[in-house]
Amino acid sequence: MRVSVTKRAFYSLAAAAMATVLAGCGSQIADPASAGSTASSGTSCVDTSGSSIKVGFINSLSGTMAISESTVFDSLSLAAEEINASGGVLGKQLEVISEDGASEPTKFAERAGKLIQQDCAAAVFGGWTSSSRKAMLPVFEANDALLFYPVQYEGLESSKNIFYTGATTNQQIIPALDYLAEQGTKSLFLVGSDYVFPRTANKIIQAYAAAKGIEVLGEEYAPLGSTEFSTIVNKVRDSKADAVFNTLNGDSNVAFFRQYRSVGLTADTIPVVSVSIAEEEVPGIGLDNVEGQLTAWDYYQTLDTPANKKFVAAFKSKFGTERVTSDPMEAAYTSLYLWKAIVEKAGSFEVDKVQAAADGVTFEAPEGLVTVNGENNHITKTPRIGKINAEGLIDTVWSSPAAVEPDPFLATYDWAKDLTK
Amino acid sequence: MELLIGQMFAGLSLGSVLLLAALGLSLTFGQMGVINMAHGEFMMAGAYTAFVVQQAISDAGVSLLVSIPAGFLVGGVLGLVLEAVLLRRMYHRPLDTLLVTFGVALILQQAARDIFGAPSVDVRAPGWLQGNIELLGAPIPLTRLFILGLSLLCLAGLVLLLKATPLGRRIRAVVLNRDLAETSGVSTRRSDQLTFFIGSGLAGIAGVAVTLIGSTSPYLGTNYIVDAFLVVVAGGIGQIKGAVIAAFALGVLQSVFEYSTTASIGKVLILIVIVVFLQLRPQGIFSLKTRSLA
Amino acid sequence: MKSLLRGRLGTVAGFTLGAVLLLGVAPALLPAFNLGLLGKFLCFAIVAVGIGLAWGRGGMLTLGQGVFFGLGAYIMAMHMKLADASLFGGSGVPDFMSLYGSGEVPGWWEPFRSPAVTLLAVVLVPGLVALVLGFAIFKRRVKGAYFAILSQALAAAFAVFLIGQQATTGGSNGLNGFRSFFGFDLKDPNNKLMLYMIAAVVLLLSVAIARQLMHSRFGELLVAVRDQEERVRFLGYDPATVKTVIYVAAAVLAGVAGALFVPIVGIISPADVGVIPSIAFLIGVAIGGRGTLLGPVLGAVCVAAAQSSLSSTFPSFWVYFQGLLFVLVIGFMPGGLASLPALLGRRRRTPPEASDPVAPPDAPDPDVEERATKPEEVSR
Amino acid sequence: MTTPTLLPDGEPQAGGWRRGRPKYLEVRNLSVSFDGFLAVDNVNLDVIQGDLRFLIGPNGAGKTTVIDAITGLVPATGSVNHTGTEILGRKVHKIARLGVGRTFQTASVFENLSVLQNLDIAAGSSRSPLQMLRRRKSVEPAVEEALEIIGLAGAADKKAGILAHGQKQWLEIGMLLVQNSDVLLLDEPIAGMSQDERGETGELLRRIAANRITLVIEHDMDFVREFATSVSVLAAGKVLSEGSVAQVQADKKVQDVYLGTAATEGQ
Repeated sequence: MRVSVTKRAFYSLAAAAMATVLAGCGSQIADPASAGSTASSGTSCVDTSGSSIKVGFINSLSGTMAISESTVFDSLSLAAEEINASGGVLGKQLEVISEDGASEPTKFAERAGKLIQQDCAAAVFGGWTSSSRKAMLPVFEANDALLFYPVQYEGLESSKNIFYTGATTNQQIIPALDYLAEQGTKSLFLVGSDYVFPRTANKIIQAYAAAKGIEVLGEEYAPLGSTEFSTIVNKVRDSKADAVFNTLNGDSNVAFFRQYRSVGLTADTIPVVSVSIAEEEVPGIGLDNVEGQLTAWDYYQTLDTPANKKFVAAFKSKFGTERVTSDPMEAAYTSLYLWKAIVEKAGSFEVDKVQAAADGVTFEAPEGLVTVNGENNHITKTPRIGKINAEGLIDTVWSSPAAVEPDPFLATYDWAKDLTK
Repeated sequence: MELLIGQMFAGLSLGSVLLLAALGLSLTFGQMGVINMAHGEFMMAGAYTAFVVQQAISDAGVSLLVSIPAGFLVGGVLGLVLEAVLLRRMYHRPLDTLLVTFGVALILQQAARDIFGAPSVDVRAPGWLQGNIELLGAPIPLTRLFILGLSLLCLAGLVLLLKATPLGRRIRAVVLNRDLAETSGVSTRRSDQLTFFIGSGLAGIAGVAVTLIGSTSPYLGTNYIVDAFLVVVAGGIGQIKGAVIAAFALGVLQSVFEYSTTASIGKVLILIVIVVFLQLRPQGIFSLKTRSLA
Repeated sequence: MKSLLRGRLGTVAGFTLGAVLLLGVAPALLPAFNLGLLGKFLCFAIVAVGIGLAWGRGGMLTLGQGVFFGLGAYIMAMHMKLADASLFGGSGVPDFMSLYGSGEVPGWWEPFRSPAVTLLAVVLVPGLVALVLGFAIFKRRVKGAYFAILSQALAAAFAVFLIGQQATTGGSNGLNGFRSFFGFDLKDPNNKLMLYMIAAVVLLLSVAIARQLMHSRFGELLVAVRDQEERVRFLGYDPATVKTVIYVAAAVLAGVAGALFVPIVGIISPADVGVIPSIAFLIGVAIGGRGTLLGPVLGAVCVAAAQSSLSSTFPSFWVYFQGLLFVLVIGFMPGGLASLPALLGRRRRTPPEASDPVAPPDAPDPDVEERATKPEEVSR
Repeated sequence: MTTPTLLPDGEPQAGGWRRGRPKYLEVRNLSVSFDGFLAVDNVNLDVIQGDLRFLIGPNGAGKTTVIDAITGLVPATGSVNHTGTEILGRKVHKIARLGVGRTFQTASVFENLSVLQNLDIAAGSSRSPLQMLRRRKSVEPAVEEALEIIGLAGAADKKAGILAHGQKQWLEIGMLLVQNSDVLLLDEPIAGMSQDERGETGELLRRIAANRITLVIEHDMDFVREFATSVSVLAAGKVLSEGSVAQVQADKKVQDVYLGTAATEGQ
């Protein structure tokens, strides 16, 4: 067969290209045992020679999560400003490089890679959704870099490259359940957005309920961003549950509470405990619709601690008096200070030294004293149940007597033994 | 029984929201073949209109009643501008209108975020719409009832306009046969503008309505646009009658699916039903004897 | 530019240039991180080649390419997850399954343990899905706006479905955290370079295939079908077959691109396959020039690069910019940038045979043809 | 296949071929209704190979609908038999493959393709997939011949979209030729043509009709008189009269229907 010039040229090109590709091949994994310890690709490129040190902030500044994450970005900025004003970290001013995660896990992974490899940030702060964290985790592990993650999450995770400054399940969900049980709740209805956090949280709740004799009368998920809750609300009403445990995210809460109330359900008939509604979200939902409902967090703007008063005042003076502070914002603010404390204890920005120095480092955070647990890189937190008051702020109605040690894998709870097979 | 009625009503109510969102779309899609992806953002504009009006008039009841015509105007004017600036040059390439209006949708979303902020804003429902009435033990939310009524009112108004006014006759003539109408002296230019104004205005009203049940945020429109298009497609292009049946059928079906499975699976099932339905009737429930698009 | 590259010599020169740039210059100049990004853009470019065929040449506005991209990506991701699980964990069960699911690998995952099955499936599954869908849709003469909306609905359904199946698809997290690719260590920079090279070669290959399709008799027939689908029937062709073929080709390209995306980017999630990313695939194609061979490739790479560099610095500006791109390019310059020389120059010159005719952006008004075939009695 | 000759010897004649077994198109009781309106009402037609039949009638008589029905575009009842094969009820492209070709009132060529590409596509419905995926290396003899016949050999590489109106019509006829149709259904092929072009088209029709089954819809009575070998008159969906031009013109019923309208109008 006659091969045309074009084709012949193309074949030879392709052959050459394949040869290049094969020549470029690196190591194959021959021995799985040693594979895990394969040296990481880039030795750290963090530049500690100058008078400043780079840190990365990664938050969704566009897309559906921008609503929540931009607030975290604000409080991170506040912390950076304060730290710089008081002399920086190890005498170096923080140079913040901010990246937009755009509410997409893939984007988070890509941008985190950029912060580590291209910008050589000493540490990265941010992330919100579980998927954004899960997406970034391998990037930080592969590059042996540090991420400070400031949001309550579903637990069952621990990485030496991630510091979790938000609550894990035993610092938020389990105390909330304890509270409900204490109040005599015998049956629950679970409502959540269809993604990882609610599903995992509900798995834990189911296990807890089974162990404590609480009946779970329903478990419903709405697609993220869904605004149609007629059916779910009808099911809740029909179930006559004692309480609803709400793990809905974002705007769905608005629709849920409006429609919840419109079929005649209120905090008095069937109270709702929410773990994703903070001060920021209340105005959008409409105070009428959520007043008196319960929340579970470790921080509220109304907390009466000196550190919190200072934090709230500083935040309002920087961003405006109409702005409010919330748990993830506080956790983000705390995370930057914790990193500073750890680095100063280690006397170095190097990742392994920071990891080694982390255990036991404390910070007088707005929520109270927090301590880093070096075993799982989580921090101690004080769970608080709140009730949404008439001003749209949240009052603490119950508070854990002491800070709770983080237990991401719920190893200390008998009923949770079967959660991870 | 109680639950059955509750669910039936949930279906009807969802259907009425879909109808409200799809009514204007059906008109613009039917008459001009324009696939207006910014229709959802016109809804959003209507919703923010309700918010702005409520800032000015604190009485939620009065502001709601003012918002409805105001939302219609805002949506309609946005539509007029879009038509005049972009779409009039694109009637001969309907598919491209989809992408152009998608771009417009992006811009409007971002504009809303820059103007009103990313978090959703609160549009209060008036006191007389709080609560519910009981129908055989099932609670029928008043807001839902209001939306159902509003959508039927819009439908009646639109039908009346199309059937009983000279303007409506002109619009229908253009829908049936654009060229013939043009040659017989109907100003298609004028009737295009008017259709677009009315269709987009209906989106504005829909936006005002959904503030009663959901959140008012820059992303409000994205929640409705795909569903609204499915209603139009399943109903048959340019067929108000078809859109009505499709909207309520989809609403009830979705409630049934959602009740018997989960919300996510229900949504997937609905989409599958529509795909299969279009296999059986590629032209939708009703098909118009025009060859303008299909 | 294109007119310079006329004739066979031009083609050879063009391919050589492309190959040198992609395989030689880029790896030599770009730092590892940027090369990885470029690799990702090349994946989008492969999708764009397919869209250029289906949309630019075939007139089918496919708003659902995310489905095929996702199929290819998830198949590859499932294989890599399983391979990692047996290499590192030893248990053979991917980590997230023990976290969120029953801790057992579902049956439909099992075939993808085999590398050979995976490689075949990456091509065949998107192809077969497109074949079935295409036949169903096109045989029933669903086209134009109906097709566009239907394909969009499919993308929406696909994403919702993936999110709902957390225990078996990773839900909204998607699948990530891969450590090896067919036995190659993904941490090794050399292997990353290899992945990039594979993407570049696949892109060159897909451009070659697209070129062959465009210039073949089939390509001419495709244009005929795009412009006057009904007329083609009277010549004895079934347009449904023609459209299905090109739809399948576009789907396969998207699937392969998805399969390459996973090892290069390291993650696939429902956010990469739904309605928005599916539409986003189109913008590069439209900007570059949907009817041309290279336009979609260049457009896709440029838009992705612009997004990557601009969106973080100016997140809100980027959204406006992207919206404006859609409006300006499609509204005012439907031929894309490829039509710019023609628009500016307007020199009278018969287009050389080898150059790609810049197809007009849209099917002409269907009315024209319909009127012709329409019984005069009805229009009365 | 031997060298194709698209043009036969000889002229068409009334009644078609007299020798051998001519091909034929037999239409029986053909009816088409649109929403209850009977556009075509029990039409019977017999056209034999070698006859150049014209189909005339006032506007709205159903002429185009007859062709639409035969080619499968609109659903119809009755029977259409092409030399022993029933074609009614088949799909459009299947009917085309059985050798039934047509043109349209407004020329429908592929405007973005060259004249050559138009003809090449028309000639290729039976190509194998492998042939389809190859590039066109040379011009097929039949295509080359058709280019000559329709007088567009010089314009082979021109985009069909820039052709003059008449040339487009010729291109369509050329496409019919290479398509290898033995039934040619032409819908007003000379509409909008100049006087000279009409003459040329008429000659072309006579040349190609000698061994084909040809049915032409036409309004221009001068043209019909000059070139038809036989005529069928359609009015209100029914066949009114049939025969030579002279016979039909002499028919009282035809005169009544036309009453000096279509018979004199030259459109």
